Amino acid sequence: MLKINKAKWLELFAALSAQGTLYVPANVDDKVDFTIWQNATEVDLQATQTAKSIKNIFFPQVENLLDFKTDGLKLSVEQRMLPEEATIAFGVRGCDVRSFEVLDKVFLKDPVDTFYKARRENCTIVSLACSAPDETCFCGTFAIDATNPGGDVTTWLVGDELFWQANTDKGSQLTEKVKTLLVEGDAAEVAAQQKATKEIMAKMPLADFKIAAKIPAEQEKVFNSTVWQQLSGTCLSCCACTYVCPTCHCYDVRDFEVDNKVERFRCWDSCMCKDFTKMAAVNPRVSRLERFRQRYMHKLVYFPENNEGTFACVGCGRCLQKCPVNLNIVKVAKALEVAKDV
Amino acid sequence: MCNCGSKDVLTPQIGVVTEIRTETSDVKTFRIEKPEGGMVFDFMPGQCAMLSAPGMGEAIFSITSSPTTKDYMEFSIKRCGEITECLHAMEVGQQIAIRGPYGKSFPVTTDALKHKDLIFIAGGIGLAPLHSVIDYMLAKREDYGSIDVVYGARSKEDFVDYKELSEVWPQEKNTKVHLTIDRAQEGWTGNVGFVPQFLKDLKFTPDKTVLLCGPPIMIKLCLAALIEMGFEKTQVYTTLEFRMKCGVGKCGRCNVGNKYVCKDGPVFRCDEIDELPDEY
Amino acid sequence: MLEAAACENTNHEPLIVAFCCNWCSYAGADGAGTARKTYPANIKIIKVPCSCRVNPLFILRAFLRGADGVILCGCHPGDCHYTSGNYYTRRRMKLLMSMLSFLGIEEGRMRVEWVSAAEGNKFSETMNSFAETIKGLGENVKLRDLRCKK
Amino acid sequence: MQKIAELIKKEAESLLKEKKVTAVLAWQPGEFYYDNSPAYFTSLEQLDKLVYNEFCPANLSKYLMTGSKKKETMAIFAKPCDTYGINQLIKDHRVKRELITVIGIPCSGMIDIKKIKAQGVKGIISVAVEGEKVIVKTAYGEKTFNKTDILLAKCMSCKGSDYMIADKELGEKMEVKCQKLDPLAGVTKLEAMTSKERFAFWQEELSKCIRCNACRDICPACSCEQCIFDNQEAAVAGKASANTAEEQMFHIIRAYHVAGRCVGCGECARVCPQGIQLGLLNTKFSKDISMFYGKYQPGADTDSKAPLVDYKFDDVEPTISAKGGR
Repeated sequence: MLKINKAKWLELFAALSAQGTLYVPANVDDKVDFTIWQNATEVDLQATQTAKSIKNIFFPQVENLLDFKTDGLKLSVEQRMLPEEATIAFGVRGCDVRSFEVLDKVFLKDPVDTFYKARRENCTIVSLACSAPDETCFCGTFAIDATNPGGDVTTWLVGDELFWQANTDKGSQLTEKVKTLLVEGDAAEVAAQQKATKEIMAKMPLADFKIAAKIPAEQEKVFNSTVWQQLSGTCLSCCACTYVCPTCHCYDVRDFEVDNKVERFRCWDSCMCKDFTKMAAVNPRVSRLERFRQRYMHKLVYFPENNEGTFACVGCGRCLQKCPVNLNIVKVAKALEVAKDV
Repeated sequence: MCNCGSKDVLTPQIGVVTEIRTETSDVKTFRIEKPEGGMVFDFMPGQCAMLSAPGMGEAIFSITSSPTTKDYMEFSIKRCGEITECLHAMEVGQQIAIRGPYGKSFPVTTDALKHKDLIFIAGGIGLAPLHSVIDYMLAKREDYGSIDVVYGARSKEDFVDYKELSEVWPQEKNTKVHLTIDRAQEGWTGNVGFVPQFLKDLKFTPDKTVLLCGPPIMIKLCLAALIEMGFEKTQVYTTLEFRMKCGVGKCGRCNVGNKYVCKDGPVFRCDEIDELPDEY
Repeated sequence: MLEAAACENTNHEPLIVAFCCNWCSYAGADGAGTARKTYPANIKIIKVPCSCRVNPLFILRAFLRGADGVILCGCHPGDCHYTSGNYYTRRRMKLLMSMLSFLGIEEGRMRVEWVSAAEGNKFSETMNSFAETIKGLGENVKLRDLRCKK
Repeated sequence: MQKIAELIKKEAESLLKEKKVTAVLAWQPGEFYYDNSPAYFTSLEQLDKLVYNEFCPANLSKYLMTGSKKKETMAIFAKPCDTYGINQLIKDHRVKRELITVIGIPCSGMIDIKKIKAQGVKGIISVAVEGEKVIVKTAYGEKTFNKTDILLAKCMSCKGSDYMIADKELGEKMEVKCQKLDPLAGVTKLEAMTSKERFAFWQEELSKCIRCNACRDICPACSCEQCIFDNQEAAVAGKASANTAEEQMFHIIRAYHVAGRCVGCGECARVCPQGIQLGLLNTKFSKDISMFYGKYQPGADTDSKAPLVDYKFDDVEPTISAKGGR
């Protein structure tokens, strides 16, 4: 197990950013978010997780796909270059590392999305184990070990020492590049921290929160339950929960007309938007209840059915913190569990 | 054409519009070929393709011509919105961006339809997807049993491909065409009335397999009529109309239950549709 | 990055959008024409039934799609063909101009002028002076959709 | 606050039992004492889940719209700052006065959980409020705050404890005890900056926007049936935060649409997931309106004419250089 002292972190970040664009969790106007590292960036490794998820490294909110040029009757299509620049995502927590696997099940399933694939393969993920979980975290529900998050390289922050362990060959290649800065470290300190963190996680309010097996099993009853009326009554149907969620992957493809050419871009979209399923004649999900139900049925029932039981949620708790009226997946799952008609 | 490693799934190819036939006041049929001629891509009957109107966006249309005609593809498009407005403004020789094929086709190669007696029920522009299946079956006529085409439209002028309907298809072996219009019109000797009632008048025996396509309200009423006549839901295939954007089951728009209409449909058997939550 | 783009191409030909109310300013523009009074060609006039038909969204949309200056001309308060149209315009546009300066957009980019049908020369004077101020301010980079006119 | 919660429960029980209203609007508890969510209560057994404590900042007035649309009677427990929103919705014909019963409930200021977390507090297990003391028990130990330093920004510029509309008042009125924050402070600070600094401030502030529409959907003055930003063809329906100019336009137009109707309840700034200081735009408009056209507080009544649908002959001219009208 290698480690590096706090005094040398600046050199480590400089060395890493030489290998590719380095994203670090940094203090950006009283919020912690992933930004590209410059030596003036205030890196913050204490924050339990960032305000917005890190999915926009692989699935950006706006991404130009291709350009159309028309002259007379001729039409030319020019796809944008696939991103080749190497990137390094530093300080990714266990829940966000797992969210990449959920996104892979969507974008890397045949037919493969080449833009996502290019970004995903050019990125080395340096994960950071949790040592101070928050009350809104419930990654345990989805069998995510926050104290050993995986990724290409796993790091643990114990006091002033950052312990470093490469897991994949991509990780060991990166380790080779920064080997000179790393020194041998005692793995026992990491094990001690892991045990302490697990004890704290057991005391969290959501420690024993489980998704009842009957929710995916009895799909018909869950769909027709009267619980949705009570829950979705006060939902604003804004898109805040879907845009901060690391596993939401719906997108819209739109055209933007510039003077002589048309740019086709892809942008995030949300099932909570009123016109998400609007068609010429009818909108199958016109009411707030249907949109609210679709979001949670997709995450708890439909996605697991298509992907061998993997839920489209990683328990990061961002929707618990960001919803304007505090509605979230935990309240939905608990309400469905105790509902009499399910 | 593109200077990148591999083509992304959302990047269209270039096709040329070689012929435009005006079918009715708001339906035109576009013949699209590769710039160097021939079909833009291979497909099976019932599959769809995304046509782009640069600046407006993309929309999915079912391919009207049969895969057996290798040198072109045809689309019958009804003008009913922004993108179809732009497509209708195209001229012959104009290039268009097209990508596909998307969705599952009608099961023409499996014994679900092979050697079976078939009824095609279409309403208005609903003939477009079925047109491809009928032409495919007429090209391989001996693989299939009797074919009855029941086609309803608002008025005589609203029949799509009227020439083929009245002259070509009735001449084929064991093929009958039944046309009906909603309201009586002078100069029209055929049947008058809505399709569901017309079905009952034709007294089809419930041993046939049905392919049904048209506006959602017509599908609902025809299905009820068929069940009254003793048909099982497993004998009726239909297409589900849903908002589709990417065509490859990722963008989440057409997700109903655990199915994606653009990838697992739009062709569904009616009992499969009952398994889905009733959100369509 | 934005500041650099603004000052370096001073020979930039500004695009100005003028919303002219049909009863007074548009007639004023005709009056300027018959009196052989000229005004710069890069002013694009949009005729509107009344100055209060102009929604602030139109003005911001004009800036977004590349206009460098927007001027709204209407009848003198009291002469409005619809009796009270320009009174509402006056309140509406006063707030919009105050908001634009609050957002740090250059003061002179937007202007409101009352031009009656008889004031042909006032119309051309206003347009010439407005074109001058916009030429001085240079290209509108702050309120423009950066994807337009790369 | 606990005393008030009992009064609310009793009142809601009597309202539902006598069938005077079909639904009662109040708050229900969440997982952690501080994440209460607004809820409709339609039956008596749901009422035991009703809660009212120092973490109920949400303005419930906008939910009355669904009731009025379906011609159903509804009761709402409204804090003094929510009553402004109710008046504005009545004036905008979104809520029918005869269909709603407004019950005023006192409020001594709501706590901002973000301010607690900003001081490094994590793993909150329970929160207890005794008078001015707030004891937060966490998995990492205990911390005590006094209430005045962790109040919500909108409570620090509270408009007073009397109700603008109330059929009934529960308990006696309570004052928000803290050093008052002048609501116009942010605006005057910005106005003092140079134009370049202001542009940089807004460009940096608005570039954080992820177009989630939470500010629009919570705002009691934003009550259009079909919002122009939902309209695909309007070409302003930017789902993509394409670049700063588009966000500026979204926020200016939204602030413009509520100018003269924004009651200053501060909900837009509270709910923004990116923490953008949205209230500044609306406060600037209300400051301008009061300066140019006379002091006006939207939501104070339901019959006065809003400033932007009214005029005077001697209104100030938009451009100083132009001659004034008659």
